[in-house]
Amino acid sequence: MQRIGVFICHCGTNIAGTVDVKAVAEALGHEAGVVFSTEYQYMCSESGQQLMRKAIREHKLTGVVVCSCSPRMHEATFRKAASLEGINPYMVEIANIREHVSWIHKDMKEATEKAIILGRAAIAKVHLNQPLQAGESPVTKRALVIGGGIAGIQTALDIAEAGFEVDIVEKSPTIGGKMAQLDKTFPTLDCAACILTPKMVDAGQNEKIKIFAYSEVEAVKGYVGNFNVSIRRKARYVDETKCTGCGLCTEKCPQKKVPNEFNMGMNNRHAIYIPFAQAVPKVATIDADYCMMLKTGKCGICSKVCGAGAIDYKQQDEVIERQYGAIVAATGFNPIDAKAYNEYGYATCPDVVTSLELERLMNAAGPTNGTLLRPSDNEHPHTVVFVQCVGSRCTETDERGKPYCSKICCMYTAKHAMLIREKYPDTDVYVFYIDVRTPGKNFDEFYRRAVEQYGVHYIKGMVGKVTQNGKQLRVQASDLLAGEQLHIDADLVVLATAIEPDKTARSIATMLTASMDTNDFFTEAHPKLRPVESPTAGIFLSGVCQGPKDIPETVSQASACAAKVIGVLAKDKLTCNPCVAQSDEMLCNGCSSCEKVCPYGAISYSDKEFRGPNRTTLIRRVASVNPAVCQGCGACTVACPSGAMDLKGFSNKQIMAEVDAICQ
Amino acid sequence: MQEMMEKRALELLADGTVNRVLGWSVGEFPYDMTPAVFRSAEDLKDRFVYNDFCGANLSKYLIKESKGEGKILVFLKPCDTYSFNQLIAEHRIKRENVYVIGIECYGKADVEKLKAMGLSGITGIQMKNGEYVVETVYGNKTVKASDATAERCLSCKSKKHVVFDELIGEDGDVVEDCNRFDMVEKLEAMTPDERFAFWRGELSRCIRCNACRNVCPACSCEQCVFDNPNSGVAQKAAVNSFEENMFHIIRAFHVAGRCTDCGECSRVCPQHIPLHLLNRKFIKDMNEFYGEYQAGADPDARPPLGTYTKGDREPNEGGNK
Amino acid sequence: MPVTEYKPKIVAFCCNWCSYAGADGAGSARLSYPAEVKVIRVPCSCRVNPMFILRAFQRGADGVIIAGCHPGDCHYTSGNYFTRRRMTLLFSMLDYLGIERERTRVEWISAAEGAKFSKTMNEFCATVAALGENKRLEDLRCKK
Amino acid sequence: MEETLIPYAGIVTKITGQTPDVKTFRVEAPEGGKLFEHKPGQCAMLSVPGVSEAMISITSSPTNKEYMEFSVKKCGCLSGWLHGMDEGQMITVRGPYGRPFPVDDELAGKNLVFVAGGIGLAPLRSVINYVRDNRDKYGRVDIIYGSRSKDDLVYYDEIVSEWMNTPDFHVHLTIDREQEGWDGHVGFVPNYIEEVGLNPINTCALMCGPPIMIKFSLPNLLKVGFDKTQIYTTMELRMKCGIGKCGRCNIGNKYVCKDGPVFRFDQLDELPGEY
Amino acid sequence: MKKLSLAKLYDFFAAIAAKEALYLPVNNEVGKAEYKRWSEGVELSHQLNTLRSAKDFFFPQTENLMEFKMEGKKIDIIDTREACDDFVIFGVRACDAASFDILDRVYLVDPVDSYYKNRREHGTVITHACGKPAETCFCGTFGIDAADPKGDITVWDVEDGYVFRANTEKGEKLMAATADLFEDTDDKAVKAEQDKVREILAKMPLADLTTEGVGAGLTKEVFDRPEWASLSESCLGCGTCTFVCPTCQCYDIRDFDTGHGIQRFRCWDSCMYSDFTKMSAGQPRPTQLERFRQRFMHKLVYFPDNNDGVFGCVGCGRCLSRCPISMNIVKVMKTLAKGGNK
Repeated sequence: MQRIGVFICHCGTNIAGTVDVKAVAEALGHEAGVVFSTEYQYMCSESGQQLMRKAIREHKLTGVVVCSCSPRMHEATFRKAASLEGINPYMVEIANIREHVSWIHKDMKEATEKAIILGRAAIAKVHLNQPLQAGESPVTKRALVIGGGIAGIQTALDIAEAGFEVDIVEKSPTIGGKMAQLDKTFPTLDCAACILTPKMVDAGQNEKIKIFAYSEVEAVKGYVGNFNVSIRRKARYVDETKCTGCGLCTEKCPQKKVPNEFNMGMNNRHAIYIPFAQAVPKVATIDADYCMMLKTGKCGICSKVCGAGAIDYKQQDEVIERQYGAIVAATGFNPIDAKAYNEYGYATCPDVVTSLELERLMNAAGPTNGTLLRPSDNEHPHTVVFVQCVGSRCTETDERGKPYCSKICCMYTAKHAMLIREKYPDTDVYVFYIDVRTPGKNFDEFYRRAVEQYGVHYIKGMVGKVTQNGKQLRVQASDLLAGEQLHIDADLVVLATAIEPDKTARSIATMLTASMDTNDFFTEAHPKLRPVESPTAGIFLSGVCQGPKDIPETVSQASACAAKVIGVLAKDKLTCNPCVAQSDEMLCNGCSSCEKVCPYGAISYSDKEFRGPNRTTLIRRVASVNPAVCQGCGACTVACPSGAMDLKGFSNKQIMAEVDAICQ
Repeated sequence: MQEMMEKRALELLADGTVNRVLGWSVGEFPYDMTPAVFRSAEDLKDRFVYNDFCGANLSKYLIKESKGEGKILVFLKPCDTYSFNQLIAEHRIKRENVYVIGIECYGKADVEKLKAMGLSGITGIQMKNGEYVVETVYGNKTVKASDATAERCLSCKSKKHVVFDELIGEDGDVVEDCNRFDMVEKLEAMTPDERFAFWRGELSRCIRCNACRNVCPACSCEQCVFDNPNSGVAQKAAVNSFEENMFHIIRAFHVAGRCTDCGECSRVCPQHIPLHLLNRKFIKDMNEFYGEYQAGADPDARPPLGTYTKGDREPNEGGNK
Repeated sequence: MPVTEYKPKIVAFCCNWCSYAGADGAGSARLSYPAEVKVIRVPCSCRVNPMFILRAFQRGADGVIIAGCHPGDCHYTSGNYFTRRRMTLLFSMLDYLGIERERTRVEWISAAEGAKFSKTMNEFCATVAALGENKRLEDLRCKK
Repeated sequence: MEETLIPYAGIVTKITGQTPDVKTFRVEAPEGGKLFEHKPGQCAMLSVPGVSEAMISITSSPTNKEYMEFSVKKCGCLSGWLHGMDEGQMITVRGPYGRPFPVDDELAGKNLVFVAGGIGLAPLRSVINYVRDNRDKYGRVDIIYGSRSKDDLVYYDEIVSEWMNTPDFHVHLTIDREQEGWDGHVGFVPNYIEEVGLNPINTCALMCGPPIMIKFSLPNLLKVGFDKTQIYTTMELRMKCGIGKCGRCNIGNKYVCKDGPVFRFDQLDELPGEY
Repeated sequence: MKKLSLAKLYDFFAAIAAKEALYLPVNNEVGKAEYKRWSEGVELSHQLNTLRSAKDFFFPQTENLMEFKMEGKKIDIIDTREACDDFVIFGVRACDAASFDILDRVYLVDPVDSYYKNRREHGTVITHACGKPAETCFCGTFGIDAADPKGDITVWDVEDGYVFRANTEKGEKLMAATADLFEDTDDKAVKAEQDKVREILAKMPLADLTTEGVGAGLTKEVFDRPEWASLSESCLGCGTCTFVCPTCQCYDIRDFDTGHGIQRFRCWDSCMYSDFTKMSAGQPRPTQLERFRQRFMHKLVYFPDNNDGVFGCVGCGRCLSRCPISMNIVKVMKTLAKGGNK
């Protein structure tokens, strides 16, 4: 029989405001096995913990129940405090009377009653708790970063800086990501390439960093400290080790009509190509969809001109397996497809462009070599209209758009408007907005500069329709402040399209068993306190894959993420979750039902000898669980008909005891 | 049939292929045959019997018997072979220690049906030409054999032997239109109140003798959760309606995807509760929701509860009326 | 005897990673739902044994709801897929036995869906309240 | 209407740790005094409702008028619970059950040899203290008691301070293996029987201990001249009702709870070997 | 002896039911007879016997013994026994009637089981002589006369009605209370009916079953018979035989936590169950052989040993028709009788 101590936390008035904590302490004090029951202002505070520790000592407690906030908040805190007094940490249970009681219910009587019942359930569970010992597993001292944008690069550099190996897997031929496509960055207006490419070079040259560009993660097995990842290295048809990046092949290639994705399809490239001059690795790639040699077997010019002999038309995809201790998702984002927005004429009017396309139109390395020319006739536009929130901040019923704010659009539009006005003062720039959101260092100043110094016309209101009107675009809009309808004849319309997680993120999340929200952004372990970790141990989040953010935020999150990764890799051994499945060999039938539902392959079978009746020996096939591999989901426990398979910490009897206490 | 089986058993015993034979031994009456292990030719000649009343599914005995010394010969009817195969799939039977002779079956007889016709004091049953001449102390009566066919055999799902080392008689086919879900459908078509009344009536008769469980080839646990004092759900008697429900629902759930629909549970129930209707409901649901699956048909097949698809139906969708 | 308003007892099994966090989210956002709902934390919805559900009914629950991650989002990859199959079959069986199917429910509630948690619990409580006391799976011994 | 299945509630007024896994529980009626009278060797069904019931021998002597005592080894469900509880806790007790040692009949006037191993001393202690309180009715008393180690000897303090100081009481203690701080005899009980020099004439032997000890002690008692009609032991089987009705604890036609637990070895010989 | 005309049977039922609960065999939803409480419109089953025996009336499958309220360290014991109302069972056959004597030998010997005694005292048993015995009947083996059953009142079917005979004070009281329904009669019709039935019984396949090889004083001989191994080999270890048996009386005592107290109840148990004698320390009957042997040793040797030679079986034949694998006491007795080396 346990000697249980019960501690009720006021959480200031968070709990005590709605729950009669004294009554709860009093009621739970009468429960069987409870030898001490009290309440306190803040249990999680140092003095609260001391109070608990003193009670453990004085009352020789064997189990502890804390009625407080969610176990997701402070379970670890209280477990640690209890273990300092020699109680096994798994003898501590939390009754969540804040999130599940005081914050939900207003009636004090009702809330108090519920708090008592939840306390009883926790007590009932503690009665059946067993001390659990965490096992240990070794750590592979290498990290994997999925995605080679600025987030991935920064994370990789920081991890490498700490002395650990890092692999970057990037699905396109070069690292660099979206930032490489940008022209200038807000609010400083420095050139994106100037600040990014040195980092790319650093990553490429760092001995600790291995870049698998033009590669994709295909399968992930294992668990924190011991991931085993299959990486598909897509065939480039160019030997990376031989190619010098001289670019001769790309000049000689006769197939010149391939839309250039780096320039958002606004100009063409060759079938063999290097995405941009500063690509890392600076290696050519043959686009198999367009290469005549690969398609028809006739051509082979690139091979002839390559002095290094790097061209290999017979190259095949290669799947390699690498081991990692931690994995970082840095899968980034894409602008949504604006084609769905018929009213803005994106699909039909060539002079309606997205913001990212505009970046390329203004970039010196872009299709127009940095001169702002409109796509339809390469004329200089005199009236430019920006439309904000295209696909952002939509209502739930809007299937085309996203419910969230894409966060970066207000600022980059201000940047675009300012740059246009600066370079082409004869151009009229209009920005249609719902709100202008400029929180951030020097952001509002930047925006005000656009309005006040550069004379950008900010109009609060939505654009209703954009139609082709001869050579011009007719923009119908409303001015909400003036309360009137506007018609603007524009030469160029720029849509600030929402950004969304990269399409590959979902399949990667599934492989990583990391959870995602409904918008396909990765879920963080805690929105405030653990923003760079996924709830899945050993999986970390870097950059926009977790939520919209700008470059400085991305970089700081990337570094934070690296710090967390380093925290894992710095350990020689990781303690495993002791709440794992366990098979009672005396009850096991060896039927393999459990094995079929185990997502980790943690269950194996062996023939074992047992004592039979009358001094006979029986050989039976029985299951056993590898505690380092088991993650403790409990799927097996329900598949097992005999009840041989049970889950430590969440045993059948414990859960039923909770059920009993709750339904009492 | 009996002669052929006995002859073959004697041969296999004589040539050392097997050292035991699992079959049926004679009873007190013409209809009460007991499963038995025969260890000698004399014993076989003395007690071995096979007739229309040998309905017991012998496969479950092989869990224990296949772990004994030497090989055992077993006679399995088509439906029994499914149970056997399922036990193979669950690693419960050592296949190499069993010699399976599949025996043809056109349905077994149920003496309860004869008794329900008012026949009592039965002293002999002569079987010929599809008829039973039932001799009783109250006089003789001729009954069409088909009128005495066991209920479960009237909706036989398969006359095919899914596993055997040799066959005596013909191998049949899976019966496509066996109508075995007719009663389930009838129940599904009822209102919830009617269904509740039906099942309450049936299950309230349960005396928790555990015959259904102990005879069931799928209920082969080392120790049943309901017998395990540490499981927290151990029960002994059918104390009240909840426990009757609990036992039968959980039992059906535990055998879901493993039950081959052999019908032994309903055959042995001393209270005549149609327990197979619970198992058949699960079978029918799984077939409808997750594609046709016959437990025991293929020991390598993935059972419906051991797999999933991303587009599976949602639990709240409902199925019955 | 004073007449008390009938309040159904609801047991909610919530997976640790999504739905329990969702319930916490409902709390943080002060999105109320009836106090009759009591949450039991399980690592994954697939930990919920049909025996727990029946046990709850035996002990006096009027409704049992299981909440887990959205299919595809399971922290353990596949747990909720198994939950979905198991509960589909179990609920269908309960219905087959004439036990009100509305007393049992499975919902997929992510960590971000505090609002959905609250809404679901409000709806479920209302549904169960409309059904009244659980009579068909009751154990008279457990009634006071 | 009387009903033997309905227990009394008693208060555990004192808990004494005998060995690392044996505790002795003193039970008194809520109003003080004993719950019921008993004879040496009889048992009672102890229970904590909701936990389980278990048949435990009453280790205190009937001559103790204030309370009853039960010594319980921690092994199962109920014993685990009892070991974890505090003084002042109520438990339920029903009994007394079974036939006692024939202290006033066959044993009266005899020399007595007690052979015990481990917790097996508990039922014999009732007799031993009964004999001490009726010292003139019995002759010489030899107590051969052994355990795994010194720490596993139950009632050690009582043995040393009381029993060893009782006239014509000869206590022979032994432990299985050498141990620091033990200068007494080392060896197994069955072998010790041969060594202590027992006189079987006009003597009865009362034996209780683990089955393996009984198994090897019996031939040795016979070897030193005892007859099976002089040797008594107590049996333990699974019991539920305690009154020979629930059908569990029979050996042949005898119910251990009603016809036992005390059996003479010649009686046991009549029974089938199913225990 | 008194006669009740065919037409007045239900008047008789009504007269009894007006005062106390009347139970009689009724065909249930699957056409099998079981005891049910009579009320207007309920029809008496004409089947030979009920699926379950009549022992439930005195020894129900489950019954609450007492309750405990636990609070802190305190335990309150609540005696939940209630005064039992008078009741009548009609239609008990000779075998089941004899089983009550066997149960009495267990439950009414010191210390008396008050739960059982209470019901026994308040129950009046009206037996119904068998008219059409079945092949599974062997009550004669144990000296029971199916044509002359015991009980407080015995009833025979005769051509144009029923003949009643009160055997006990209780029976007479009951008949006196309904005297106006009866007319006087002699025993001629009954004798004829008895002769007819006895003649049929003599022709039954089990008519010559004897207790040779079993009985009091044979413990050692029978216990060590090698045939137990093959007899028990196919036993499934279910409790069907024990639960349909009118004389099986083993029980278990269990506690149930209701959430607001502990209910201690008694329920039928079966010596055939593997956990029947299991202890944490060991298992005296480790295999089905020992458990199977126990059941039949108890009925055929131990019980006669302790009860002046009376066997613990009444030959009702229920286990013969209900055993899933058709192993039964008759097969056991015949095997033991064969080649028994006494």
